[in-house]
Amino acid sequence: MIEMLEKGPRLAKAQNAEVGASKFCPGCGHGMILKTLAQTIDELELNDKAVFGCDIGCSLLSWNYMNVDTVQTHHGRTTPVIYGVTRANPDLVGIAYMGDGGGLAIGSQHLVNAAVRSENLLIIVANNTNYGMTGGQMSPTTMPGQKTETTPYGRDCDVTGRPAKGAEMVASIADPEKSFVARASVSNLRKLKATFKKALKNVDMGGFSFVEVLSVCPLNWRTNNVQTWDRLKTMEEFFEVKDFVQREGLE
Amino acid sequence: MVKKLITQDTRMFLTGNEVIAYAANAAEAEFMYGYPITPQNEIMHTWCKLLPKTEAGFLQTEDEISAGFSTIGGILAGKRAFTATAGPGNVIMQDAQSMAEMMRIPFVCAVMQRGGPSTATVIYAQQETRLTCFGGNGEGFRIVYSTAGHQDLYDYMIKAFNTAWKYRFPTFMLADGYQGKMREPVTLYDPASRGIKMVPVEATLGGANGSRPVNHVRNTFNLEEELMEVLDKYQEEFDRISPEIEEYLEYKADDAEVLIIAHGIVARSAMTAVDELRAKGIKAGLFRPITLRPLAVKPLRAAVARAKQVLFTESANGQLAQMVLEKIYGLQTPYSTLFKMGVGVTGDDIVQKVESMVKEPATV
Amino acid sequence: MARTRIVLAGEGGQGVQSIAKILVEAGYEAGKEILYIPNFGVEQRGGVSIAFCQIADEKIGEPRFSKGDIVIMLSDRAIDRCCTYVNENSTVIYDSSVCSKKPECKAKNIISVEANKIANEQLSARVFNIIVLGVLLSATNVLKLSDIKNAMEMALGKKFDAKPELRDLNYKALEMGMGLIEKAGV
Amino acid sequence: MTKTHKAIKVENVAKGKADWHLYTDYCKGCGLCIVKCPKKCLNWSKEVGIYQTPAVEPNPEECIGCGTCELVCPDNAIRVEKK
Repeated sequence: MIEMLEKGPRLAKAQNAEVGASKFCPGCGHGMILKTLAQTIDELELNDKAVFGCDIGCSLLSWNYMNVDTVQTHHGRTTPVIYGVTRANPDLVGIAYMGDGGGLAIGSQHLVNAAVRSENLLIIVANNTNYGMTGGQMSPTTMPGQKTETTPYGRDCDVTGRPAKGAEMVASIADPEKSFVARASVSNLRKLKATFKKALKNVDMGGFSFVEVLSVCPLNWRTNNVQTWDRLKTMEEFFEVKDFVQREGLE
Repeated sequence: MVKKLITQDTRMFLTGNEVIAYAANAAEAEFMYGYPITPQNEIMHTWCKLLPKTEAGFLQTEDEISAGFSTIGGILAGKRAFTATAGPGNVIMQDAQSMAEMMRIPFVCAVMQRGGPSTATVIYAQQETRLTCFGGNGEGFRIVYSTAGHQDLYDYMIKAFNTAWKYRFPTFMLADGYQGKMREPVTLYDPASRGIKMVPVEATLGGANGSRPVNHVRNTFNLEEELMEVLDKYQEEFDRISPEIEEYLEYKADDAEVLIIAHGIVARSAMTAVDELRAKGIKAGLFRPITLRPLAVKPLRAAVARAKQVLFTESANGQLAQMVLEKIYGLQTPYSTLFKMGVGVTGDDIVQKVESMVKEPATV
Repeated sequence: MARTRIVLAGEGGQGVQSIAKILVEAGYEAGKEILYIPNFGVEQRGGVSIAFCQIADEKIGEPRFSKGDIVIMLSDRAIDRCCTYVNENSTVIYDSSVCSKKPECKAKNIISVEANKIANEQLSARVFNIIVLGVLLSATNVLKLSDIKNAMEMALGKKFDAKPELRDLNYKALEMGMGLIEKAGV
Repeated sequence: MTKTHKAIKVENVAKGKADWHLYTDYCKGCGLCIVKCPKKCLNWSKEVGIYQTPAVEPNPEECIGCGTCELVCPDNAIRVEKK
């Protein structure tokens, strides 16, 4: 039975209460990641300092998700926009939010160089192993054998290479004295929050943070609720969930 | 707040790239984002060398894509930021420039044209005219000043910042490799001494601390009509402000029988040619559009209508000519062309061409 | 309107742009209008290096010109590249101790100097370009020796202070260069 | 006027220690919560969410009010209020 309640959904202060339901598909991992991010911003009281940038791809649907200053950029270009912001105003806490395509394909040169220069921002790559917005094509992280619109018979690694491991790559080039690099998963949002906390604290300390979040895409995966979580488990076996680089003094 | 280097009129003997760095400082620019590409490198070199005195900021990015986008970031964070590029760098920076168009970001960029297409030469051309005016996936909501030497570089670089921040359309200073690399005397000045006040800048992202509602800056639209509504407004605004922005220069064009139409440094060669032709008894004159976007259409049409013949000359294959021909549609004045793709046009070239036009008038 | 157009061409590394810079700096300090375009190709070093200089009493229009009043060629490749800047009003000067051929172009006059040989035999190979600067100073005849010396001081003063004998060497090279043209009677 | 929200309200779950709410204008019917529920006590509801697909509701007898469903919901549709 439907009732009318005065009390609404429990939203973080850093979530935009004006927009109602998000623009994401049912079961989309972006919702889980972003609400966790918003809760972390609240808990660290970074609401006035945070500047959020989103990419093209499904992440762009978050252009009014957050209740913090936001800029929606081009595919792969969120990283340079946000380090442009924090270079100009180092007091801000910059967050560049993108998918695996934006982070590891079209924007990979920005990711690599931001990591090497220890740019002062948090880069979040939501890894759902495909290009969601454009209709489910192969991405750099598509799993071996995974069917996508451009690998309809399954990803053949002999032809397309092996899936890119973003966190490992960034960990290998990031300055251990200035960086926090981790891979987390939407399967455990409490842990994800703890990861975001370290990442944002590190940015607030002037460092560079990179968090790859294993995420889900039930629509393009064509999975039901049970299969979605199962698929994520397989991903976690392939992409190791852990903190790769953690500067000293960061808790 | 940056420290200004030029507090009183100072005559210096500089390369154009150096002039641009000094001009940006005079305009109180606080941050430059850039990526090396010839022939604009010395803008960055000079800017960096001056940093201890100016206390401004600089970031060398990983490519022109990031130079463009990080410039946008800097501007949104409330800094008077700028960038510079050339050639293939200008091509890939269109990504950021079209975002600046859509988001109405006061993006200032100096373009030092080189030969194209592709890598071509690192020397000189006017082949980025169309790209700079209309690049990106849109309508060219941009303001473009075409300069013809070092005093122009100084004057218009300062002006570009104010135009950009006043009207919030990306603003370009279109110069070239010759202007960047050549040395000639120039008078640097404090803009305030010329009555120029810099338009104040403000932050779109960050720093509000609850003093205003949060900003959600976007360039994505869901519906066709939603987009058109925005673009119609932009176009209406662009048309409305155009008369305030349009600039041109006429040189002995009043009674000119042969009107030369040229922009940038080629217009300077045309001035040399006009003097030589007049000395030989040929009534030549020059119309030089200074703003290429928007074009000063009314005076342009009037000058063309007065002349018996028109000569378009460019270090490109008619990129300006195309833009002008569209605007002078309906006029009957015949024209001829002298196009040298990616190569400098000398006074002699123009003199010879005009002499041949006098002997054998254009029929097109 | 007095305007002198100079084309100075040689091999990259011969010091062509260095002396062009001294020349235009001297002109600027002497209150002349100046326009100088270094030829800059893709390579930072090597290849033919050309300096286009203009010295005038009034504002200069065209940045690039078709024909030079003085065209100096310091290598075979420079000869090949630069005859295009020569017409019947040009004075062509080439270094016959470097070039293996004579420029074949229609000029007002074609003069050979042996700056390289003189540098090697009488001074030092390093001041070859300064001898050429002396040649240029005499040939153009629009700037004073003192203007050039001041500009040299600006460009090389630190080196001179460290090694004072270099100053004398360079001045001597400059004057010998000037003498070469006086002998040719341009 | 105070804004009100359409909701499925299940009172006194977890032996009366909590109230369970689902906001139907937020629920997209993905069912991810059903799998994550430690007691496996969430079921498809007769009520529909924003996309006219079934929402979910708990069996009040089995629900322990742990809040896992609220935590995992990508769209903030669930609110478990401990009393």
